[in-house]
Amino acid sequence: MVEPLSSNLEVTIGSLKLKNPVMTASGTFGYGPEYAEFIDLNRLGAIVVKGLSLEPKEGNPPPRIVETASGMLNSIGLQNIGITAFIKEKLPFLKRFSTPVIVNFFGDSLDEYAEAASRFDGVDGIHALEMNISCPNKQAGWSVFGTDPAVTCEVVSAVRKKTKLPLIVKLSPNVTDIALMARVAEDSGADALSLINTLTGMAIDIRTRRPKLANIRGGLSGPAIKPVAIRMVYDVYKAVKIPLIGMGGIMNAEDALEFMMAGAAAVAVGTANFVNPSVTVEIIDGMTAFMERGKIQEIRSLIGAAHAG
Amino acid sequence: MVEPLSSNLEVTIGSLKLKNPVMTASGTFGYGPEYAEFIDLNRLGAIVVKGLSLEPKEGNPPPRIVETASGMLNSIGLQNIGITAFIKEKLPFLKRFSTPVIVNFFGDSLDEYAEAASRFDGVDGIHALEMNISCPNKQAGWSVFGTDPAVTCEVVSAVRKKTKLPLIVKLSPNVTDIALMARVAEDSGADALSLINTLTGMAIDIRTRRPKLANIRGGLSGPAIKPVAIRMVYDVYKAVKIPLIGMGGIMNAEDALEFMMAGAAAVAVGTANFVNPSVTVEIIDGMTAFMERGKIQEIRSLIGAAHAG
Amino acid sequence: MNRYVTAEITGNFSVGKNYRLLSLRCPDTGRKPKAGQFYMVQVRDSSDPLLKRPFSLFRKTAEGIQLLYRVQGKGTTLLAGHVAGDSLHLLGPLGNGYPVQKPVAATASAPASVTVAHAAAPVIIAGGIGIASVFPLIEEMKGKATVLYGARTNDDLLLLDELKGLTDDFHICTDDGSCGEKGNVIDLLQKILPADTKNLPLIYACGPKPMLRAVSGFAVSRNITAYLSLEEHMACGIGACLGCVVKIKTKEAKDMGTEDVQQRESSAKDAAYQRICMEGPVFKAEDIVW
Amino acid sequence: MNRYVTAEITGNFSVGKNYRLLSLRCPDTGRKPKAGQFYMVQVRDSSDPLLKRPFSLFRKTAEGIQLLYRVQGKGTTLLAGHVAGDSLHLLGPLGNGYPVQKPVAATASAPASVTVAHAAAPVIIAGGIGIASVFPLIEEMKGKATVLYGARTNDDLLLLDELKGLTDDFHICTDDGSCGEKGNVIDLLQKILPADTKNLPLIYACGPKPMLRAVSGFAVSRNITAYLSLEEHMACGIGACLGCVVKIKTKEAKDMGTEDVQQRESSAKDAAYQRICMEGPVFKAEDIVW
Ligand SMILES: Cc1cc2nc3c(=O)[nH]c(=O)nc-3n(C[C@H](O)[C@H](O)[C@H](O)COP(=O)(O)OP(=O)(O)OC[C@H]3O[C@@H](n4cnc5c(N)ncnc54)[C@H](O)[C@@H]3O)c2cc1C
Ligand SMILES: Cc1cc2nc3c(=O)[nH]c(=O)nc-3n(C[C@H](O)[C@H](O)[C@H](O)COP(=O)(O)OP(=O)(O)OC[C@H]3O[C@@H](n4cnc5c(N)ncnc54)[C@H](O)[C@@H]3O)c2cc1C
Ligand SMILES: Cc1cc2nc3c(=O)[nH]c(=O)nc-3n(C[C@H](O)[C@H](O)[C@H](O)COP(=O)(O)O)c2cc1C
Ligand SMILES: Cc1cc2nc3c(=O)[nH]c(=O)nc-3n(C[C@H](O)[C@H](O)[C@H](O)COP(=O)(O)O)c2cc1C
Ligand code: FES
Ligand code: FES
Repeated sequence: MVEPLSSNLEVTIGSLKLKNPVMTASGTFGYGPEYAEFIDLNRLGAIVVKGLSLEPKEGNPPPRIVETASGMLNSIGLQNIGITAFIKEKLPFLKRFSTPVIVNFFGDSLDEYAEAASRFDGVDGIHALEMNISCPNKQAGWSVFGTDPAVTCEVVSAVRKKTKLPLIVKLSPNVTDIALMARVAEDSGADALSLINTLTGMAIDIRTRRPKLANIRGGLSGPAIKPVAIRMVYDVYKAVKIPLIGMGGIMNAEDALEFMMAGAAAVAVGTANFVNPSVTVEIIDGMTAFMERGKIQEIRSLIGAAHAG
Repeated sequence: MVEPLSSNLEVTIGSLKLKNPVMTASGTFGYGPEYAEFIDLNRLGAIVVKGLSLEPKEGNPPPRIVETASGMLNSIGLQNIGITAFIKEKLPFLKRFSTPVIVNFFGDSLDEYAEAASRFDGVDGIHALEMNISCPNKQAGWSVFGTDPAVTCEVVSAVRKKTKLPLIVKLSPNVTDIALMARVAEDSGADALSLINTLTGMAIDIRTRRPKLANIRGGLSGPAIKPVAIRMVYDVYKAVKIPLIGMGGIMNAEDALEFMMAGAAAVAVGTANFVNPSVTVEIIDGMTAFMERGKIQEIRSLIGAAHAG
Repeated sequence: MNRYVTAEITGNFSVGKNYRLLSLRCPDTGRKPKAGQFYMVQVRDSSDPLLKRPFSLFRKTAEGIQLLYRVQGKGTTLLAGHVAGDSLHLLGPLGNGYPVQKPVAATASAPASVTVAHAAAPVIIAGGIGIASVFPLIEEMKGKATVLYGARTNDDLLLLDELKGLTDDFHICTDDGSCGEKGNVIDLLQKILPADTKNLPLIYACGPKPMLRAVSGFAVSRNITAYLSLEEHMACGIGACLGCVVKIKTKEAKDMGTEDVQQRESSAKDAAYQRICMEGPVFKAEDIVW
Repeated sequence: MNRYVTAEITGNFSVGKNYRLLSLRCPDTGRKPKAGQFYMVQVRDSSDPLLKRPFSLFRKTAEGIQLLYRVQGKGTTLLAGHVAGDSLHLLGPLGNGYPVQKPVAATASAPASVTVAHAAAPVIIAGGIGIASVFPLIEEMKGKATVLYGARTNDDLLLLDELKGLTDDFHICTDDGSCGEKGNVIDLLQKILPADTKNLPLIYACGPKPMLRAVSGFAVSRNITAYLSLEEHMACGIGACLGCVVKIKTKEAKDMGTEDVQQRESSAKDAAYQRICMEGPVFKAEDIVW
């Protein structure tokens, strides 16, 4: 009798090997230590940290959070401690773990993007970059990086020149044609794509008649947006050859597997961390259980499975 | 002492006077009779019927419905009995009520749109047209009517020439810049705008590894999409002068009022009818109660209230 | 009074490993529910789950109705958590029930030699939780029906004692042979209605789609009228959303005869979508396009 | 053991028109909750409502904790529906409690002529449901505190008998005068701490924002150290989402003194957002930028 092979959860994102497909979504996992009490960070496929910029950003005034039906709006406004402080104060902690660290970053201009990207190259303990071109929280003129194909091409190409690290481009879902934006990012040098970032939304308090968020609009995340995210991953999988990291409303292993079947090589868990701080490892365990029940040996075999037939 | 004025729920959509702002959303209220058992149709602000085309359409194969977190996906595929049958078989019933009837329609081509629009002019009992340029359910090439500004301009202009009825253009939310699409529709002759139609979404059954809808993608509706809808109404209110009909996830009077404060002159209730067949009148009653509590005399005064200050 | 009511739960008991019987006290809407009709049940007052769940009338009681359900997914799991005293929104009865022809005793036209006990008595077939739908029909037949009841395993056969009391001609099968015959209801059907049966019965069936399809194949090939209760995902239950359709042959297509239809390209004229919640849930087997 | 646990409800009783006391049996996480800390409570195992709700530690019990809450919106209404035996997910204790300085008797530096009963005893101020947060602090002070408790109406004043037993110096006011003085806690504060008070107490306060702001104004103008417990919408409760911020003066700004800061344009360096769930919820009044 042959020993049953244990289920293999390994996946690759370009040159990056992950022990399992479960990553954290930028902005929902702090810089890592916040969750160390609740899970063994070594178990994660990768840790993606809060979006960083050249200089620290103070972010938007509160209220920054509004709950909506099966979702939440946030307008954090990209508050972060800046790249220098991150490397000095936060990275040493993360280096203690075997889990790859992916740095999410953004800029206010083309130059800032390029400059920010160049800061990570050669820094020990940083395994890949995730470039956020899609944050809907910044004021006018900003979100154009992720919604105008020409600008996306320009900024991704500029960043590509500045880094040898695997470059993941995180797409905005607030576009007419996500497949087009994906192709543009691929052609401009992206090694992988993350999708989706939050949908732009808003809520009004009918008693005060004012927007509930101080910043008026915010980004919608959570289970509410999962159907949109699944559709986009499915459409983009058909359109590009590079691997996809799927996210948007993942709450459990079933949701994560749905993203993989839609075409994601890995997944990121965001809002769910707020609901259950140990959800990431529960998802990994749930994936293993699913594979054992279904006698699936390689989780890789599920990537894009919904496209077959 | 002055008699307290009773609260006035009247609103106008162009030349159309409505006794209250609560309409039904196309495709969620059948052709009207389906709900006559549950509510007094005379109480509605307007009835918007299921989308009609020149010829009857058989629609998509089942499954056509999937529930999602606080929402649902549908891929009905615009099944309808056709304009001729509607006028002959369904309109006589609707004419018995004092409630204005708004006909939602669509075409597969520019000519079909124009031809369809011309069929309603002069038909007694039809008070306005709602032109659906946004249905995401049809296969390739179709949704371009609602997502490409140039095509939108062309098709709305063509329809405008063919009808003297108030023309409401129903926008697709699956676009990068909803304010731009709204301005295009306004400039092309729309008297009012409806927003939003469903967000394109998808769900996969992880056991069968197949999309849950036979048609793969479907339209997401229900409370899940409300934040996106509110944001779009808010943005479009700033961009155009014509009145807006707001919809997307309205479940109760509070939701309806939120849309009005965002900028909607009237609202349409869709998916909620499935959950509670008498929800429309409950919303109207809830609005009255809100006005009485807040001593608001004219509901009109709330339109766009969230933009003040 | 309209059919959208608030009902009070008077019982919600386990009747098997994953099955429960929900008893509801309902206000009188002036409608008598019929076997084969169904209700849309709001499992929780929340936007998640959003939609009501459809369940067949299992039994009409003095105070209201009973529903028999399988705990399967999100909604039914929540439903299982309700206790007596809780209330829920209920829409129904909906759809058309089974068209009932009272069974007649064997007449001259049915020779005494036929092998089936009640020659012209209808055959009622239940697959799994389909028993919920046909149960009131079995009751109505007052013993004058042949009942075939198939399920995956012994654990999925419900209310056997009660059913045995309702009909003399009761046949059971399970996929794994853990109770009754090992096999499916089609095997049973073939056994009780051998090819030379003269006095053919009506068939009523409710169960999973593959079973219904097989029953349909059997009935059509033997020229037996079979009424099948179908399922599809539903949003409204009242004909408004067009979500719950099944393709049904049009009158014209039916008039043409099967062979003519098969010879030419199928066109929209041959069949059209009908709503399971309005025109169904019970359809004639020969009309269904699978 | 980490602070994310499943707790069993052992009681969930009404303690006023819209107020309830929730008793929870919690597994021991090895942490002793302190007055001013809080918990994130999952009100329902569902995606709607999605987020946990923050509630202050009201009381540490032998088996776990008690939370005192106001039924206000969707989440608290659902919470009110839970019964003993139900379980829920709980994250906590979170945040930093009130920094406690044990009250000392009046010393030489505080002349005997001061008008307040316990000169250096802290003043603890609760506005409305803010009582939940300061209650364990009042208990801790073992009678050595002046307690001011203001609310909208009589109906919003909770647990008065118990409170009276916990402190000798207890002052009540309501907006409508339906109980205690008519007015707000600032009026009370001014009364018990007239301008010539020498031995100034510490102030601890929890309540609605306008009240805290007024307390802050009072404290800063009088050079009194006040610890205020703030609220903001929270998603995570553990410092990860950056949702729950308040602007706090930076160390540099504080070193500069108030006047210097006011003279120049405020810059990012003068103040920075801090997380109420991590750096708070209790902040020094003088540090808060309103
Ligand atoms: C006319 C009719 C009568 C029915 N009668 C009974 C009955 O008497 N007893 C019983 O146990 N079941 C019956 N069903 C099936 C029952 O509706 C489903 O088992 C139930 O909806 C599952 O809900 P869930 O939330 O537990 O499952 P989930 O899988 O979580 O449900 C997700 C969605 O799919 C829908 N769905 C899932 N399975 C079905 C199904 N088989 N048919 C239709 N929609 C489905 C749900 O309504 C929901 O919208 C009937 C279905 C129909 C259409
Ligand atoms: C540190 C802290 C301690 C608290 N302690 C208590 C307490 O001991 N007793 C008590 O009754 N209340 C307390 N509150 C307030 C309590 O969290 C809210 O009343 C509660 O979240 C309302 O939830 P809801 O679903 O009923 O209201 P909804 O208005 O339906 O809630 C919608 C959303 O807004 C959030 N929200 C609403 N009001 C508040 C608020 N005042 N503060 C923060 N978030 C809010 C909810 O958490 C939810 O995410 C505390 C708040 C904080 C931040
Ligand atoms: C509070 C919050 C902060 C976020 N911050 C960032 C960010 O800094 N950079 C980024 O690329 N995405 C950010 N996101 C988006 C998430 O990474 C993720 O794309 C999105 O939330 C969808 O996933 P979810 O539904 O699982 O949360 C943030 C999301 C939330 C909820
Ligand atoms: C089952 C279903 C069918 C629909 N059919 C149409 C249609 O024929 N024409 C149209 O313009 N919109 C159609 N819609 C979109 C709705 O009118 C509405 O814009 C959308 O559902 C958002 O509102 P809601 O969240 O309240 O449902 C349909 C929606 C649903 C759920
Ligand atoms: S469920 Fe809506 S038409 Fe049948
Ligand atoms: S609630 Fe998330 S940082 Fe405070």
